[in-house]
Amino acid sequence: MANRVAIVGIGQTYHKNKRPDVNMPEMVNEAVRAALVDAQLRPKDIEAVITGNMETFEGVYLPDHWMAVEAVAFRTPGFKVSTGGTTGASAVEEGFNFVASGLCDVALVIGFEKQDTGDTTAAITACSTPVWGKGMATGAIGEFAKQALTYMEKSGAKEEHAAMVRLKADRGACRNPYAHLKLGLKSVEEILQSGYLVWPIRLLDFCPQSCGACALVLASEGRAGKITKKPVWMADMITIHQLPFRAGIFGDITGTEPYSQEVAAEKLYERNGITNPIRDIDMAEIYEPSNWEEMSLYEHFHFCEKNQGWKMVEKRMTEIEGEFPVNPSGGVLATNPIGATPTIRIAEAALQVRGDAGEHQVTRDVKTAVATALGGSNWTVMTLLKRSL
Amino acid sequence: MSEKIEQVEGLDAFIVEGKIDIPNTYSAGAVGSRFLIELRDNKKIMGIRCPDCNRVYVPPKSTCKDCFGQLSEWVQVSDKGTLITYTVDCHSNNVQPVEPPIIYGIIRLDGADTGLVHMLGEVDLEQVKIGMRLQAVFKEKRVASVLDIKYFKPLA
Amino acid sequence: MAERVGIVAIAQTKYHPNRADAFEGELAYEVIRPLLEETGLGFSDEGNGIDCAVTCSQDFWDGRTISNTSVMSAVGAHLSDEDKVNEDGINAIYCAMARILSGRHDIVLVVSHMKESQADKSMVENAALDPIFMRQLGFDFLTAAAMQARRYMYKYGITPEQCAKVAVKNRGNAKNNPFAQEPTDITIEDVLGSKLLASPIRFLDTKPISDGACAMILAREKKAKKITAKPIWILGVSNCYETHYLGERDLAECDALVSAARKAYSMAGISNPLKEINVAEICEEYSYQELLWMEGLGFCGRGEAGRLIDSGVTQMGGQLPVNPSGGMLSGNPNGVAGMTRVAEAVLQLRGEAGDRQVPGAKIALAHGVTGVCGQHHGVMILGKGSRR
Amino acid sequence: MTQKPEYIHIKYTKPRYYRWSTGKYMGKVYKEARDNKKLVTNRCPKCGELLWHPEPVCGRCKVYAGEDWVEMSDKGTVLQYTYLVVPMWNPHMGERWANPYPLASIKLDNGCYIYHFLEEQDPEKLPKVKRVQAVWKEEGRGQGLGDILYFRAIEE
Repeated sequence: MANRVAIVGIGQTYHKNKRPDVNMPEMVNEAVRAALVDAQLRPKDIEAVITGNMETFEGVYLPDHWMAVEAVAFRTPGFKVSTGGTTGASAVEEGFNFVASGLCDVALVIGFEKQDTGDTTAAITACSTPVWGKGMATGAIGEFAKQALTYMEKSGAKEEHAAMVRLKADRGACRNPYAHLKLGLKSVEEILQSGYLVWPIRLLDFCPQSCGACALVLASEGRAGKITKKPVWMADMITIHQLPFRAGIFGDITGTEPYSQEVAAEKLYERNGITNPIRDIDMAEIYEPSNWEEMSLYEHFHFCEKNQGWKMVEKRMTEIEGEFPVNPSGGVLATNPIGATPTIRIAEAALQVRGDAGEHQVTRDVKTAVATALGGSNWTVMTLLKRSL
Repeated sequence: MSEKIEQVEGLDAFIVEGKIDIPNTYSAGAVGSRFLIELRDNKKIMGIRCPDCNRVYVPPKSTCKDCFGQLSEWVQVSDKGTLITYTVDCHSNNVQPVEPPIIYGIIRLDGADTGLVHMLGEVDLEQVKIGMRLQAVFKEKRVASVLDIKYFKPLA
Repeated sequence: MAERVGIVAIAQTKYHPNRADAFEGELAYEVIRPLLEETGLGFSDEGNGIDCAVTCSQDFWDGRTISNTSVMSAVGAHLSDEDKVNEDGINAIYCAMARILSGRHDIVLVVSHMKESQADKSMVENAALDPIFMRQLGFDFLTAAAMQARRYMYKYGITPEQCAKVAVKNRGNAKNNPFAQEPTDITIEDVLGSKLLASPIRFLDTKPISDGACAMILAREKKAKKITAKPIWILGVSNCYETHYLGERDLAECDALVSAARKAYSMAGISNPLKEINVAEICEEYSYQELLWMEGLGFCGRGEAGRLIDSGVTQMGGQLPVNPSGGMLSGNPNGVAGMTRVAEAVLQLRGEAGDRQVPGAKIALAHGVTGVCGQHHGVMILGKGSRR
Repeated sequence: MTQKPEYIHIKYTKPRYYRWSTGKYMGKVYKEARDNKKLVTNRCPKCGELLWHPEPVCGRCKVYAGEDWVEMSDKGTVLQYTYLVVPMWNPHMGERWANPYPLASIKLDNGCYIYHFLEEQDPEKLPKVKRVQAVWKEEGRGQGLGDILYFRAIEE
């Protein structure tokens, strides 16, 4: 049967709004070096490099080629994947497959995005083909706005709850040395005073545009034990896509279609004997592009019942000290280098499993963690990590 | 709007003409910036040396391709060099900085171990040969770009 | 490898200069539908159908961010799994193979599609060049290839006639391939007399703009044998990156290809490729590339590919026919071309290559290339029958 | 006093041009809209649902959908809408652009969901817009869905 796979090296850059001091390959190199140092490996130990990036965001065709040397890909097998928002997790999944298959023993996976290069929102808007109608897309923000409206109407959540999610994210970010936005927010009121981007999404409701990279070293069972004393085992990964049949690109606002998150979570839990997610899993790093989305994602991932997501927030269950911490890193609301964002979710969940998250290490002992990614027309990638298999 | 939509002759299919127009601004980074600033301010071509393999990179880079070391040792290289390969580019495209034909070449500057891709000028097409000696010609008005070198001309 | 991975069905479109009549999803389904009909497979993760898809397309060429959204329905991705690989299509097959060997998938659909006619080739290629030191110079892959051709010909004494022979051979071979875009009878004189684009590369040394798609189904050994009586096995595979900056490379060499080939050969147990391989399908976007890549693949020594083509070894009927399909020069889109090479190799091994059949072919090589001056190479060795 | 380092940025502003094709299925939509002011799409033979956008395969049933063309109603019900407050860069136009007309998800009367614009621009009145009908362009059709200017509130 297939090899078991562990995360044995974790590296990320400090995430920032602008990085004029480095070009794109140099930025990626920072994360790669950090991951190699963490794993105590040399470049020549890497047998395959899988990169993930949305090339239209920076206007670089084949960016993995530009950074071949900096990404340790020079003279090494590998390729680039891109699946929209989920890209950084798709890259990890292919790295996982490469090691699990025995095609290699040590793989490096890299997610990156340098958003100071261009208008990413515009690049996202270019997902819609002019063939289907020009100007009929508002980019991701418009879609999330529709989601937020629907969620408010259905669940009874109020703008205050969205603000509480933002406050939680900021608390985490301020304790995470790598996080981008550290606003030092004090109160819900402060957030409710920020202006609207697209009604009802406020400036502070949405994720920032960040520059950053995240790299993971994955190793087979045979090698992992030799590389590190604290391997984080990749118990499982799953990808579920969804087609926008109905009325919302990020999930169906008519409530008649299953969500990709539900399908992914149910399959992942079933395959891994998880019957009560918030008991069987110790924490989660989820891809929440807006604070509104975070509350409905709790429901889709079955962390709570339908329309109860905002109550988890109200009860402070998902705070760092809470019984089921979600995004102690500050999450996507604080840091969003798109191609790296899902990779960071997995990296941060792995740090929690290792107990190496430092200031933002959660109170609960983390033996099992889940990381999620969101992209495309509501595509979901989930990763289940464990301290021991 | 520049967009034009027309039906394909004989088919129930249409062509939608359009564009993707997103301006991009690339950071040259600390290493790239230093190289470009030296071109602009001092008409100097700078390389970076790997202390492990001794290779001098022009254009400079921050990571050695063989040693993976982080590079920081700057050296000035000559503005004269040798042509490694070239092409007389006759086809035109939307992004060329000057009208074709353009002679592109890879030039290894004296003191450098890698080649710089650039253009050749003040030269007859028949005269261009691999191994010929060339010298950089700088533009009068320089803006910190690789195009601050106007082209390389034959060394008299 | 505990278990082998088999290719159980392939399909390709006829390659065409402008497929305005087909949206990306329509083009992809044109090759997916016959696969479903041939194998009787549907989409299912219950162990009896296609359980995931790997697609291959390029946002830059498609002019659409997340270009795979165009083919989601066609590849059965709803509430299922899909990933998109951004190199030549041969790497999507590599990716699909890893998915099967990982034990996490059984039957994988792989599809690559591209309509070069929709984009401005030079602008797309120029955007792949490092924006700080190369992109502003305004050149494209053709210009870069011309500099590589010049260096290669200079270093090893390869002649323009020898390069032209590649174009003559491949476009002639294409006459036997019903899927080829431009089968033509041309002579060496025609090539050398055609319009100079970027010296030494002339119009007939290049491939035409091309639209098309290619798809295949991969399955683990046990399932493959049930699906078809003629599974073709992936015996060896690898790929490799070269450094990006042209001035850091010796353009007369192709070290990344040497490395990819060495790994693929070692996996397949091949020590003398010229002898042991019966047919090779190589991605030659420009005529000189077939010669240079043959050296990288170890079919001859460095600088000897000119003599190899002069000797007729690589013609139909020769010891190792190269590109019986007509190759990329006869018209395949970027990104699809490497997958087309694998599809052609499969047809050869199944004995279904029609007029372009190499009699008795047992071991085939397929090659795909991505990037400027061959920056990324993929090599795959395929075989039929028992394990080597 | 240490000087702040100067970093160089390199700008690219040229758009990339495309000639997108509608293909056969969307081409049919363009043709019917232009010639007959009609919205059409195809129907899945298995689940019987109308597909939108039309395509050769039903994404849900994962089977060949064929060409069972059906005329769709141009009346529908607004399900959800949103509008841009801040103009955002539109990559297909190459400028900042805030659509004056709110974008809505509209359920057409025979089951399809489409995105289009609403005529009503007043945020106060928008929540009351429920039943809507397409307003077709009189001149210059041949722009696909752009042949519908927007959806107008109707009383029934």
